[in-house]
Amino acid sequence: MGLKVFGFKGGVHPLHRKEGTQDKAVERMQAPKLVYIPLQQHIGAPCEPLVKPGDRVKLGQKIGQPKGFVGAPVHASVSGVVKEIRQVPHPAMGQGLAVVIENDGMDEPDESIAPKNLESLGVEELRDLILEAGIVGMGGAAFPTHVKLSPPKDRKIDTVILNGAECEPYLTADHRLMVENPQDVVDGLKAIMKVLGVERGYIAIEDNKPDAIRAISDAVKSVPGAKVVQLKTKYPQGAEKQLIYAVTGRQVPSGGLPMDVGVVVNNVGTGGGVAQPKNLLVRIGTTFRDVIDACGGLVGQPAKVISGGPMMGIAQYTLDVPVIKGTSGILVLTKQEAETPEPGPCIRCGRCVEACPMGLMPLFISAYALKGDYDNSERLHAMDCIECGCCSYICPAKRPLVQSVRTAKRVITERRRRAAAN
Amino acid sequence: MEYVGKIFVILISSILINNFVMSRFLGICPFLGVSKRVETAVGMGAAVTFVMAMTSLITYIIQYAILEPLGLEYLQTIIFILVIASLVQFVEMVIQKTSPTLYQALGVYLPLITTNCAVLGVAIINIDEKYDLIQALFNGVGAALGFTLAIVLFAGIRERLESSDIPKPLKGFPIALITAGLMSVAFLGFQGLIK
Amino acid sequence: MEPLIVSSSPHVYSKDTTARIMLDVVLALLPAAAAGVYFFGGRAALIMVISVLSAVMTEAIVQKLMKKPVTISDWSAVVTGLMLAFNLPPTVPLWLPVVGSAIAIALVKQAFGGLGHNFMNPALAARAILLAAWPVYMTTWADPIHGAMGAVNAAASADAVSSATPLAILKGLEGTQEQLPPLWSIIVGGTRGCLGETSDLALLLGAAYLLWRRVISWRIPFSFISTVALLTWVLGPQGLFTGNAIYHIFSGGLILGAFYMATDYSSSPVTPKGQIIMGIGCGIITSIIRLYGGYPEGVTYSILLMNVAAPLIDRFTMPRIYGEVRADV
Amino acid sequence: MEKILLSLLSLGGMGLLFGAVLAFASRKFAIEKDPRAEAIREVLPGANCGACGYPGCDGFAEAVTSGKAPVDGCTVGGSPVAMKVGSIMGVQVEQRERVIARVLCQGDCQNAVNKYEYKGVQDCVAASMLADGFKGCSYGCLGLGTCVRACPFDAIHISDGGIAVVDSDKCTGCGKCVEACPKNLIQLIPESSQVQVLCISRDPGKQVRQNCKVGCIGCRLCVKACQFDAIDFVDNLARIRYDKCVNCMACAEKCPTGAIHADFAKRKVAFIAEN
Amino acid sequence: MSEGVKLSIKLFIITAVAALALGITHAVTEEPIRLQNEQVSLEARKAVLPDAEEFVRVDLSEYKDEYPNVVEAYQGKAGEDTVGYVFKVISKGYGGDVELFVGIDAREDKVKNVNIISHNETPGLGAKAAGPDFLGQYSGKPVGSPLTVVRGSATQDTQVEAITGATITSKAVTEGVNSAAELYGRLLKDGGAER
Amino acid sequence: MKAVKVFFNGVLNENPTFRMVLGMCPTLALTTAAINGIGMGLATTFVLVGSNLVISLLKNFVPQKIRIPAFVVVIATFVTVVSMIMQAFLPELNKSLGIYIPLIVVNCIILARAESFASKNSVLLSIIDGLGMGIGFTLALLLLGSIREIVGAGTWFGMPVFSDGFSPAVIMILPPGGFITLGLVLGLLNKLTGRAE
Ligand SMILES: Cc1cc2nc3c(=O)[nH]c(=O)nc-3n(C[C@H](O)[C@H](O)[C@H](O)COP(=O)(O)O)c2cc1C
Ligand SMILES: Cc1cc2nc3c(=O)[nH]c(=O)nc-3n(C[C@H](O)[C@H](O)[C@H](O)COP(=O)(O)O)c2cc1C
Ligand SMILES: Cc1cc2nc3c(=O)[nH]c(=O)nc-3n(C[C@H](O)[C@H](O)[C@H](O)COP(=O)(O)O)c2cc1C
Ligand SMILES: Cc1cc2nc3c(=O)[nH]c(=O)nc-3n(C[C@H](O)[C@H](O)[C@H](O)CO)c2cc1C
Ligand code: SF4
Ligand code: SF4
Ligand code: SF4
Ligand code: SF4
Ligand code: FES
Repeated sequence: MGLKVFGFKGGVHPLHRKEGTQDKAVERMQAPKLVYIPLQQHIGAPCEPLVKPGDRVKLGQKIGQPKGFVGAPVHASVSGVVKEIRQVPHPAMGQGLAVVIENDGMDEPDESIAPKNLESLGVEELRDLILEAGIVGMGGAAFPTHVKLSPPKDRKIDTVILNGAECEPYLTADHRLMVENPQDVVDGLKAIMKVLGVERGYIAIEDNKPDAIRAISDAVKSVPGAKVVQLKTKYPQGAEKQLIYAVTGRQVPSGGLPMDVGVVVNNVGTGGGVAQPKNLLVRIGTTFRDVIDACGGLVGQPAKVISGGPMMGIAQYTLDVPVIKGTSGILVLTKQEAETPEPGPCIRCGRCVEACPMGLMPLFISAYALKGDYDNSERLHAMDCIECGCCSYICPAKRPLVQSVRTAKRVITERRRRAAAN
Repeated sequence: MEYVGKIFVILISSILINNFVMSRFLGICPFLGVSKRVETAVGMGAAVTFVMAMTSLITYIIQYAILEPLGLEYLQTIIFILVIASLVQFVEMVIQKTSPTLYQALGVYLPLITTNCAVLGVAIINIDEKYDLIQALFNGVGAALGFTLAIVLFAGIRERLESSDIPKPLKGFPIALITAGLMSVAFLGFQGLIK
Repeated sequence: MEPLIVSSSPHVYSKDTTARIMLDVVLALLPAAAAGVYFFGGRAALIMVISVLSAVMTEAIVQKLMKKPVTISDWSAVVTGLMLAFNLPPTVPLWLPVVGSAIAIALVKQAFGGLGHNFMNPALAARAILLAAWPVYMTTWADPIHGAMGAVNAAASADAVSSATPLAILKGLEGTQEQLPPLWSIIVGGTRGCLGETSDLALLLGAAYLLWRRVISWRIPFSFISTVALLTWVLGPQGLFTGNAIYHIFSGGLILGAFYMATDYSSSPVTPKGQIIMGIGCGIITSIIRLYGGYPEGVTYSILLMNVAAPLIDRFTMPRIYGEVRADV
Repeated sequence: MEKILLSLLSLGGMGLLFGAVLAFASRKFAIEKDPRAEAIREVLPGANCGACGYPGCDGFAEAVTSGKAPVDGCTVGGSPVAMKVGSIMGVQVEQRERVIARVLCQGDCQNAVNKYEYKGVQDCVAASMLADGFKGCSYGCLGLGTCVRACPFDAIHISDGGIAVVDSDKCTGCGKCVEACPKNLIQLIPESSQVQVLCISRDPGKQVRQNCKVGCIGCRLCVKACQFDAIDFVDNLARIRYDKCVNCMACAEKCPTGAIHADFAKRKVAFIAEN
Repeated sequence: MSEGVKLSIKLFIITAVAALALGITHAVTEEPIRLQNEQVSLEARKAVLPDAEEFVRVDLSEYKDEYPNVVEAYQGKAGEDTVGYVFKVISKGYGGDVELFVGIDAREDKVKNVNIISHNETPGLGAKAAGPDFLGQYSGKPVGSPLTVVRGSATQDTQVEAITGATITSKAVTEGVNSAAELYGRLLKDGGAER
Repeated sequence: MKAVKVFFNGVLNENPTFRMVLGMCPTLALTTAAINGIGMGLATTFVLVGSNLVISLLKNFVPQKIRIPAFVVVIATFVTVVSMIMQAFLPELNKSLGIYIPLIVVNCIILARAESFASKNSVLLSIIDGLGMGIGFTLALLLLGSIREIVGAGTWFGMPVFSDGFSPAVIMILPPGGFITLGLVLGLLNKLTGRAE
């Protein structure tokens, strides 16, 4: 392949289990009868609904406007009539307000989504477009992209990395996107580079996806300054900080953001604009139940349903949650697969320390957290944990490491907030 | 050269082989009492080191400048202990003034240095072994370093024990003593190191 | 429909388990155990069985008494029992392994909270305690019998006097240099010593398995052995650079200690840097005791002493946190 | 005789010398120590719980003397201690009513349903991060005992039905549990008030009914029942104003789900008779 | 400074009273203690050379370099006759110095008795050396050829059986006896001693 | 009544060894045999009573700032006087206790009692406190000494307690044995009394 392979310290090698889907082309799913579009789909402020029950909406019409800068508008994914606005289960937040639209099956498009020519747009126009289109990151957190693309003036951004690692087991959405629509991905990179005015762009892909590397390498030739970086197959290669280290050798300071080292990371899906309703495999607002039915329904009793990948995805308590912008995969586990092993005492094997890509000592942070001694957890840098789950994955004693670290982070954040309020 | 060798032997012996805590049983009370945190253990070690060095110096002078010429050896114990007590109280006042945090951490144990047998022990050993001034000083510092080493290692272990699920009746002093016992098993390894 | 299970991510786990790791250690020890039986006869097997059984029983009894779940199925007590047996001379009276296992499990392991909480290697601590309690039994070495299965009562035979081990000879404590057994016999096995340490070849075989299974890392064994090699070579008996490092590496319990005992998870540092420090520290102390100390063998005490220091080592060798601007420790 | 004299001189001389040195040192290194701090420290409960916001009782004592902390800052000691501290500091303290913690949820395993099976760390904070916890009611007590572990006085326990219950005799009102509960279910309530709404669900009544038998369903019967205007409604939830409530307990009688809890044994019969 | 003066004076009074008490006690007890100590050391010498009635110190300054571990020597007399010599030897044992008295019968050129006055050996191991089982082996050994330590049973007259598990201590004692015997031979040759 | 309480306080409730964990050095160093335990215990009791007596007499005379030097001088005087008298007139007793006497000076218990009890209480109570503490200390030492001697040497007060087949565990009379025995005894007492820290 001739490409150098890059990596980072720590990490684990879960079986990638992508065989089931990695060679399946993307299919378009029939839009369902009812869609539930949560008004909060990402980190940041929830949206105010712009419509009320009984209104008719068109496909792609903006139906929610964010209250703050860190937020993105939401759009209708079908055309039809707004039935109600009510609390529904939410894949990331338990519950949230959503607009329920009854699909009229006409897919009547809104004027605003007419395709535009990338080359002809100015930087500001492009940024506004991204904002208006409600594009959010597809890397998991669904962070509003326009925020990332508006760095403060004093931060010099010189590099854009498109994250095509997709290191989570099972998931192949990004993979397929890169194989089937490499041009979209590259266009996305081009757009981002243009908005940020940078010369260097990378598309980083794990070396277990040779077909994607090939496809993208071909497509990327048209963009000056952009290239493909091959990554070692290792979890969590796709985590922002690890990725930046692997690609540029820079480290993001503790508590800092990527822009502190002059880098912006985006998921390949983000770049390709998949987040726009019309390009989606599944309409936003479709419930998991509908999606699963479309895949031929369930085989036996599901025990666990996960939105996202098995390492970081969020387990769901009902199949009635709707797909949102950041949903990159739905995973259904049987009783046997879902078994959470009984934790034993830590045998101090040190594997979690070796695996932690952030260089933390999960066993100690977790021991303190489980005792309620969050001060000591904080002293051991609990807040730097990226919740990748490597530690829990690797632990032979099956200790709830990231789970308790997460608890500690939550409590510490709460305490900091309280201290700041005082 | 030989003299330097002898001093080296004294130092090694007092730090490792005849470690005050682990094999001579001197200074056990502060060892058990001030070892819950590594930081305070270090502080205690530093305080003991200072007191022991000063004690070695002053008692040496008193022994050979006053007691022996005057034939007052029988006053040895009382004068030494008086020196130590005054010295400790002096140190206490200084620490209280200069480092209130250290003072708070050492709390009741500063006065305990007075009756820390280790301090009187080192003064008496210096005289018994007929050390000269330099040797006495090295012996004093060595013994104190040995004490510090033991107490800091011990504190490290005790901090780790904090997150352990120790059977209830053994919590506190019992497990600390068992830990100390196991440590002193390990220290047996230094036995016979220098002959 | 039954309620779905919900838990925090991750939702998948590696296949390794505590029991599997411990079982690996037992497997790795089997060749050396076989060698011990081959060289020291059936009595060696008897001692191993007694030791393992009493370790497991002690664990079960203590956990019952403390009303804790009984965890003998995790194999860790078996490892401890086997390790202890490996550290006994083949001639010890049969009650000694029973007492030793009880000490290892009850006093050194369970009193501190059980698996993973003991700060000292249970088997080694028990060995050191036995050594100090009954030094006569613990320093009486028998000549190996080269036949296959010797008499169970090897200890009763007349030649079981306390005879010199290669290290004692090397040190000049006893015997003369001519009595030093040939190097091959030290490596293959058949010199006087503890049950498990006699055949370095068998031990290395097991060690390779553990390394391959990633149960242990190279850090502690490598730094331990190379430090001993360096120091025993440099600080030779006839002046600098005259030491017999090869003999030092392969005699005594160095291989056993470096690969199987210094690497005990519970009692060694968890940080990669700390593990290297542990190895170097063990190496230095072993060399000092072997060269200048009161005992011919220093592996036991070096590991125990470094066990004592392990919590502090962990504390001061925290890995560098990604992106952290180091200011404090 | 000469020996005796010599010993007298040398030992006595040393006594003189050390006495002088110590006297000098005590002057030179004298530190300003407020005797009041020690006196205050003596009357404090010595729980070192930190509920006052200072590092232990010593810290609080010092903060009081330096004027940083109020004399009644020790919640644990309550007003008796506050009075004593006040008298040391020479200030009058108003009698303050003792508060105790109350867990505002009765949704135990018989009353409330679960929406999923939780597996993982047995800690309310951890569980609450997964879709607000496994209780059908997203406001309900998870009963994993985070508050229990936070309480320095062993005053809070998990009931057989799996929710937290405060032992009002032991509770000192330190508020540690209030801080610890991720569901914000615990409130400090004046000891004298015998009537509380033990539910904080703001869900619409229908949903509450689905999830829990004893939740506040927003029927407003209590508002009508109260003669003293002591109940109002915020976000579908009844709220008792403790300053107005006279413990007549009429509301509790009317509440169809039993979400209003009242200790009828302590009922003020007089009010009922009057009406 | 008035408080300081008061402090000093109070401490002075206390120490002075203490000194007075001690001084007086010392004056009263000095003589009996001295007698006691003499009695003790006389008895110690007698224990290894029972036939002697009085002991005359022998000057060893000439031999100091050659026999550094022999620190004192006495000629044991019964009336006018020299019955033998007592040597005080310090050798290095396992846990530190081992102090021995070696009594040599000058009439038969044999070791009379050996006694260990102080040692720091391990109880149950090296400490067994102070018992009669081990020390009894030396009685009656000829002084001409050096003794050696063997493990297991002694087969020759010049062999001493080691205490099991304490070869180091056994060797230390034996070497001490050997030094004493050798020095005795030298003294005879040089005329410093007589039969 | 109060006196009785003070006495048993020292023997049981606040037993200096098992409850307050003070005076550890002589406790550990001298309990290698039962007889040593008794000897040390009694000698300490004697000094404790004496120094408590003197210090409670002096309590109003000694200013705070020189408290500790003054107290140790009293204790040391006491010890030295006792030791000299015994050397001179009771050589036999001195022979069995002799070497332990100077060590008493640095036993923390004595200063601790002087500070916390004698300097605050009446003469009579102080004497009783000294007695109670001393006896508590002696009993503790006797217990530890017995255990260590029996297991570590196979004898009790020098008399063999086992038949020949028993090989004593030497470690019990070495330093580790001291620590571990005391630890286990403390644990056992905690278990029996249901107390735990
Ligand atoms: C409050 C907040 C502010 C952020 N601001 C920026 C920003 O100004 N520029 C940027 O590139 N990323 C910014 N980020 C994005 C994060 O660095 C990160 O990319 C985002 O959390 C998504 O990460 P993930 O997909 O790895 O989970 C911000 C994140 C948060 C939570
Ligand atoms: C443990 C971990 C693993 C991640 N894995 C991936 C991944 O495989 N692919 C990916 O695109 N983003 C992954 N991310 C998210 C990235 O860190 C980053 O937020 C994202 O690429 C930013 O792009 P976006 O804003 O377009 O989502 C991961 C994050 C974490 C914390
Ligand atoms: C706790 C302990 C104490 C020991 N004490 C002594 C001792 O007092 N004297 C001695 O010669 N060796 C002592 N040893 C040393 C060993 O027994 C050593 O193996 C012995 O000196 C040489 O073995 P051998 O006597 O069987 O030849 C001691 C060993 C240990 C573990
Ligand atoms: C690599 C490895 C080495 C081990 N070595 C020992 C050992 O030397 N002694 C022992 O008692 N247990 C050993 N164990 C077993 C286990 O760690 C031991 O039971 C714990 O120390 C008890 O907490 C070992 C386990 C592993 C995985
Ligand atoms: S991986 Fe698990 S068992 Fe190993 S050290 Fe970490 S927490 Fe402990
Ligand atoms: S501690 Fe956090 S960053 Fe480290 S391995 Fe665990 S989840 Fe990942
Ligand atoms: S009251 Fe809060 S902290 Fe306590 S058990 Fe209930 S949910 Fe958990
Ligand atoms: S129940 Fe809450 S308020 Fe009451 S004592 Fe416990 S923690 Fe403090
Ligand atoms: S007796 Fe307490 S320190 Fe020695």
